[in-house]
Amino acid sequence: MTFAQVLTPPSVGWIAIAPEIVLGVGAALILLFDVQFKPKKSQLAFATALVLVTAFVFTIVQYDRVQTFNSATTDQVTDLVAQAFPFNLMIVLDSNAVFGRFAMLLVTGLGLAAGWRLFERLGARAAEGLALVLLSAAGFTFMASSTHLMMIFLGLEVGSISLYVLAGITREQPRSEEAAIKYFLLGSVASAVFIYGVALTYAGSGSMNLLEIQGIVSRTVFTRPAVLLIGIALMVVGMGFKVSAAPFHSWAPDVYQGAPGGIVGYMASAAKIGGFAALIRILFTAFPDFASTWGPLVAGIAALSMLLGSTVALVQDDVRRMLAYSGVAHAGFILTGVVAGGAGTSEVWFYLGVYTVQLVGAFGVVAAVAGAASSGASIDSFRGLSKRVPFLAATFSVLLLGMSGLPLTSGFVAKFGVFTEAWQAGYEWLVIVAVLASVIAFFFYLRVIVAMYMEEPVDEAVAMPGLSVRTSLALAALITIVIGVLPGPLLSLAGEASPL
Amino acid sequence: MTDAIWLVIALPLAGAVFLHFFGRRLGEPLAGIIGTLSVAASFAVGFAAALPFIVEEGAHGETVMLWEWMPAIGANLEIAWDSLAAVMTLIITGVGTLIHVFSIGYMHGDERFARFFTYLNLFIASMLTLVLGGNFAMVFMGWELVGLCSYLLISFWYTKPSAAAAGKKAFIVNRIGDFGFMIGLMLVFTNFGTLAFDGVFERVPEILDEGTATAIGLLFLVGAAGKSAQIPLYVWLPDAMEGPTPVSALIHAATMVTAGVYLVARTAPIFEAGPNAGLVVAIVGALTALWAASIAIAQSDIKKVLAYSTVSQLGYMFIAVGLGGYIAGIFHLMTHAFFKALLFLGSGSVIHGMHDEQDMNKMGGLLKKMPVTGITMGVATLAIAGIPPLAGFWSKDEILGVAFEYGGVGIVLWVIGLVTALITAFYMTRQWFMVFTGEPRWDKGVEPHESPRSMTVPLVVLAVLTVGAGFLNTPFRLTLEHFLEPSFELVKVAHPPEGWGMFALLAAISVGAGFAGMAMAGFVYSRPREIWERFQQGFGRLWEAWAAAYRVDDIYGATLVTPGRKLSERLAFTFDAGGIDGLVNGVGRAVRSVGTRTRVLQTGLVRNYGVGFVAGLLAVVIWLVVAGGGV
Amino acid sequence: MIEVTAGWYLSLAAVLFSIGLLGILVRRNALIMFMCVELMLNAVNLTFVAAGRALGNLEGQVAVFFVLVVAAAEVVVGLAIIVAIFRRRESASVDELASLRG
Amino acid sequence: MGDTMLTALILVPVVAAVIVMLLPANRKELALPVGFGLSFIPLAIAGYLFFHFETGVAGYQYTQKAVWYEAWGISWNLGVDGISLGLVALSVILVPIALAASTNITDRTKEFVVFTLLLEAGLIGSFLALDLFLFFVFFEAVLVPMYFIIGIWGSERRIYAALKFFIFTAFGSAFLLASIVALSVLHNQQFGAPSFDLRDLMSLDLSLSQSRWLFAGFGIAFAIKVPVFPLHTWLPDAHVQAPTAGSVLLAGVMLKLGTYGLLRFNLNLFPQAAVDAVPIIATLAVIGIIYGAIVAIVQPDLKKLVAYSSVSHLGFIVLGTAALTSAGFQGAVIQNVNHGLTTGALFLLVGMIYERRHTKQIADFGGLAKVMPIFAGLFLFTAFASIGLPGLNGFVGEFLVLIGSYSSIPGFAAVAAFGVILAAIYLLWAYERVFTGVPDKPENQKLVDLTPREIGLMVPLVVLMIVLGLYPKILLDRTAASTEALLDRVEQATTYEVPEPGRLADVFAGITEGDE
Repeated sequence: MTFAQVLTPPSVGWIAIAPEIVLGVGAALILLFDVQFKPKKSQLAFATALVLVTAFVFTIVQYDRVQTFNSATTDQVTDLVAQAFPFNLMIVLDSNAVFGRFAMLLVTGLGLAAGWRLFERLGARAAEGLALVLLSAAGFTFMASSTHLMMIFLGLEVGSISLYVLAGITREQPRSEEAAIKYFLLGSVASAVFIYGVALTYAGSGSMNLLEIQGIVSRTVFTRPAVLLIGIALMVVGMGFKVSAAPFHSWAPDVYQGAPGGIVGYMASAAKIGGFAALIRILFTAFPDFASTWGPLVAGIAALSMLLGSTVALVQDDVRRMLAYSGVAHAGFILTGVVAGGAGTSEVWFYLGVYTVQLVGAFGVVAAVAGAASSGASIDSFRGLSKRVPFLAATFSVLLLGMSGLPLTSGFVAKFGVFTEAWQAGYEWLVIVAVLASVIAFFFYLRVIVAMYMEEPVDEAVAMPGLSVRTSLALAALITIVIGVLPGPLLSLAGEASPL
Repeated sequence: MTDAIWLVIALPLAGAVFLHFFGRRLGEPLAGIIGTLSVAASFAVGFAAALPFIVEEGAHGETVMLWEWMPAIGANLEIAWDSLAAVMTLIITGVGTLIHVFSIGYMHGDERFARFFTYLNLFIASMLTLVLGGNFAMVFMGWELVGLCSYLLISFWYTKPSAAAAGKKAFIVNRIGDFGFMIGLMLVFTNFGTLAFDGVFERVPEILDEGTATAIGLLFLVGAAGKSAQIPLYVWLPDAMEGPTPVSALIHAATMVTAGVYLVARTAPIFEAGPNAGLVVAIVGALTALWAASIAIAQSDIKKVLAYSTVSQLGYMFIAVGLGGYIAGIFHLMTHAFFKALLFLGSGSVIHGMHDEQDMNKMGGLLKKMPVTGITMGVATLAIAGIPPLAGFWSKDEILGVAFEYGGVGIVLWVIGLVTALITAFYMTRQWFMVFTGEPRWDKGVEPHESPRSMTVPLVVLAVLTVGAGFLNTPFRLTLEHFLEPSFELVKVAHPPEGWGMFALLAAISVGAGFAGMAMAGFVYSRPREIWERFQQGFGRLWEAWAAAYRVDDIYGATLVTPGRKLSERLAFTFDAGGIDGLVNGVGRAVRSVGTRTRVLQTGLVRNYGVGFVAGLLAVVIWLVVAGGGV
Repeated sequence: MIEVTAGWYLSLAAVLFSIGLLGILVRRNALIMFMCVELMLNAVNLTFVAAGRALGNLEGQVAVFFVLVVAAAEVVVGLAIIVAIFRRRESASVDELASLRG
Repeated sequence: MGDTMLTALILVPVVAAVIVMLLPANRKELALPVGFGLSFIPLAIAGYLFFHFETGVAGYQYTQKAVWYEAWGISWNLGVDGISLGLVALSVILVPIALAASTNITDRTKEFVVFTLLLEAGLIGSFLALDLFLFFVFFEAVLVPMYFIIGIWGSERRIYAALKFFIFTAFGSAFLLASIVALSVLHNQQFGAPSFDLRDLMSLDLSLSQSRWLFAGFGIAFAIKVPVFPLHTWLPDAHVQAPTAGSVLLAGVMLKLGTYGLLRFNLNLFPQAAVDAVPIIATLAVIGIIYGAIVAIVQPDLKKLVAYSSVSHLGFIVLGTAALTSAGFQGAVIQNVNHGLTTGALFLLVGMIYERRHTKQIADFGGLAKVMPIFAGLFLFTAFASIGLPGLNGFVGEFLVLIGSYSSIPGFAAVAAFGVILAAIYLLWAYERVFTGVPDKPENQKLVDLTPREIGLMVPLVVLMIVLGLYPKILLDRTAASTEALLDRVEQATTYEVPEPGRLADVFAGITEGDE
């Protein structure tokens, strides 16, 4: 071959990772831009928005591609596979990945807008913060679109490490520091566990590519699959940690409470999306044949998460902590959908989508009430909010009721979906546990509403938040209701998101 | 005319509605007059509608459908117009009219004058609903509505706590009776699939076995005992005297309390199918008659005497209808309506003249002051004592005759009847003498005076009826008998023994008893007070027991009311609030405590978190390896 | 003499990994805990190479590079956070960081 | 027109709520009148429905079905029949009254009106929904407005009461939800596609144990709503704490969701299980009747007394349901409406006196009849309607229930009839203590009688009580066909046979002749 040939770049489906590229490059540019021109916050905001929008556009392009794949006839398939699985089958361009990106970009946008006050407070470090947010977003969406364990690991680390930093980005806050170190130590352990699981899976199956693994697993009869099983177990644990499922949740409350108010919503949501994306890819794509083995395990984790999350959330006096524990419970609810195996994919994604939006919105309200840079948010600071800032009280109520799974909110449709799947898969007992857990959950969501509407106001003044915050909160609430009333479109969008 | 029969009910009802909204504005006496007219009109219509039965012997009744009510159970608003209904209608509207007139005078000056007539009219309408109803449900409706009216009228002077309590008591005790009645209706429905009379009575023989019939009969008896104040449910009637006297006369003497008798007569076929039920009715009646009479002996409140005497007389009627002497029962019902109404109105006139004094110990020598009242009441006293040829004699005698003819237990009942007759004669005479003769024992400042026309005229009219009504059904000429026969053609009506000799003998005995009682009373109570007081002390504890009505109210209170209250409190405050609700809140607390316990694990120390993490990790690994058959 | 199969290496790796995990549990100094994490990662590497060698494909060896890079990245961030804390508290003991709990 | 009417009936209150919400914040005094005025539109629509409703037709009428989300088989599926018609009418009648009765609500009036209208929409929706998913949505959604109404505008312990109300009901709904999920899954397994359409689900073939479990799941949800002893303890708290309008709608309409659900879903979907469960249901119903009444007797608080009386009265409805006879069903259905009217009226009256005296304690009153004759009269009237005085509405329902249940479950009916006595005791005793005697307390002496507005509130209810008492035909004609159909359903799907007089040939005869 000639030198020229060597220089010609390989023809790979860049489009499959275009959004990640945009996010990553965007992050780098923002840092550069910041150093060079010392831009105003508004300009930074604009730049960030630009990056997100660009990524969003590429995602739409991807969506369009995926449609063509899905509608492909058999004879086309062969040459489409190359596009669908670029980079030598390490990346996949399927509805899962696309849906994951949509969700992640939406959450990122909402989260940044809702917590914008934080970045105003961060001063010189604002750009860093934004860059980190974009990077982590890239990492987690990358997880969602990898079919190779090593790629998943990379995405995981890119995302997680950025989050460690974000957790402690407000240096002056000692609690934020505590949150950071806890998150970091436990997180890195979890990552280590995960990658060890990868290694063992590799050792046990001979490949790190989910599709190949699936092939191998389905072909071979394992006499003593211990290594492989331990591998799966460790990967489940690692992801369970990321999505803060019990008993791997202990970091979540501390981090959610300690991390800066403006960003914690994003942190929580992003980690959940990434974690679940990877989890269902691993379990559904690589190990459908072990479903009967890992199903009960996941069910057990789900039940534990729901019960522990709800009951402990009941006795929290800090709204952020309460939301953290309710997050544990929600991880359980989503896992309820996971036990159903491939069939439950769309319901799981739907749940992820609506829940993360609610979560971001809720933390946005918390930030607006208790401060975007501060740690913690005592429930007392919400007393009589309906009299002080009706808008915040109203949106918060909608979001909380949405999380509680009340009908006419997206939360209900999501819960209903996963319950149906679980029941269909024969996990009736899990559904019973789930509905009871959601009754307990009503308690603490309502407790906040009680404080906001039925108790006398405390005198600490809460400013009506700025436009960006208002829009994102309103949007989150609106989505919650609209999807609740008309779930069809999103459901069918998620419906396509079944993995290959 | 029968098509317009609904007017009989509609007129008084209209009167009630009209007076309810405009009565206040009309004021005295116009409101009263309108009320009276509406009843009088209803009487007229009723009379016109009754003519067919009078002119042609044995004319059959017919049922007039007004509109559907509860078709699912064959219960519609329909009027069964037959001779029995006609008699009842005429009694109710007739006596009702007179009492309305009387009330115009009696209620003079009461601030709720118009309201009083509203209630009276409403009562007439309700009572007519009861007797005209063409199915059990409608009868039950009237049954309850008269209860309502009685409640309203007893507690008419509601600012008097005793009056309010009495009204409530009357309604609740009646409800206890209704409970039985209702279950009776359920039984009827389950057996016949309908509550309409014409769907039930003809088919009694083919459908009801004796046991069921007896059961139904006894359940109806419970209801009847409630309305007609029989043992053990009579306790409300004496208290009902808290109401204005015209009310006592109309509702608690002449009409409403006779509903039970009417019910038994109306449902005669059922009682015929279950004769034992009838017998029980008769026995209850006899016991009540004696029991109440004995209490009446020692009462000093002029109205209480009459109240217990009413209870006792109703007992007579129960004997009659229980033994199948339906016509005799209805006959006595009618005569009693006249003379008892007269007695009550008379007592009302006395009370009115004595400035609301009711204690006979504070009366005496009133004959000169209020001659009309005195004489008319005297007539009534003779009538109730069963002195021929007054109405009371004929009807009471017929009942005793029926009892005698029945034989066996009937003889016992006959004896009881006689004793009761004697006692009745005694206490009524006692009353008359205590009130109208002897030296005045009035409180200072009391200026007895004869009552106004509006009150005395009804007295006179009733006196005339009291004298004459008896001839409606003498052994010589059984007018009422023939008049009523068509209504009872489904059953065999019991009669007094045939033959003049038998009649004369029985009559002689009963009249003898009557005279004996009167003589005794006259002998004692025509003389100065201390004499009869010594006479009364002669009876010692017995007399006290009578005066205290055997303390039945206290017994009920101690055995039913207080324990009931206790139970209710237990359930409400201990069991419900503490037990059940405590349990509910307990569950909530339990869940919380789980939370508080669990949250302790969240120590905030990284290594503890690590331990938890690793523990979970090991658990997961082991589970998977084991479940996956890894080893 | 016994032949050393991949199983030996895997077992050794498992032991190393466990030691690392144990270290996390028993030590209080953030730095040392962090070193334990590194130890775990190296156990992972050992597994990779052993497995790769046994399976006879390169994926395993390649994976090691990725892990190393990631580990390095973690070190950067981790040390930064630990240093920041040390500055404030004059100690790197995580036991003093328990204000967030419950 | 016809097929969109039910949708309109549900959406109009929502739109009305939005309109009220958009009223200028500084003109809060507008909210109530506007809301009141708008609440007449549903009334008009329902009125049209009611009088154009075809009597003697068993099936659902004015049905509308629009796919909501295909893949799940959920649809916007509405229809009204004899069983739901009366309840819809009741809701649209009580809401304007409840609003008009709330002039004393000055704090956040706008929100109050909005919540009330949303509540109306939810209630109507749950009565009209023929799709279980849709039903559950409404069934659960009504909790929120009521929760706020109690929690914000209630009295002292409102928060506790509101939470208790919400959690209690949500607990029941949890099982309902699980059961609905199970049903759709079963339908999916048996027919290859999930469906929530009541009529589809009726064709499911369920094993006995399945139908029993599901029956229990539905049953517990509705039993809590009714409420059936021993799940009733949320009710007194909720009632006592709720504002007048809240109590009226809660007792008047919301509780009926439970009795309605039992009739509509438990019997239709799980006939065999229902038949088997009759002894249990009847026992609980009778306990409720007697227990509620006994407990009501000594309640020191008027509202609590009425609340417990509701427990007793609803027991009759449940008993009628368990009777499985024409008369029983008809009684249950019509009693739903009757209880709504009488109890609603009682709560209105209690509210009126509460506004004047700021106490509901019976002991604080006495001799009110002297100072407030009209009030006393209306109270007594309503009390007798509730006691079940023939000629007023209360009687028709209870009597039909008792007669109807006696032919199938005589023992229970006999005991239940005892409740009639107790009803007289607790209400008349309360009346005696509150109204009779002389008004000795000074604060009672200067009480003013009802205003024209307050009388106006009562008039429609009083009229309805008389009309339904003397001419229940207007309702019975419309219910008969549906109740008969329900009975058919139960008979065909099970071995149960309605006892002889329990099933009436002449029911339809009565109707058809009524139509001429």
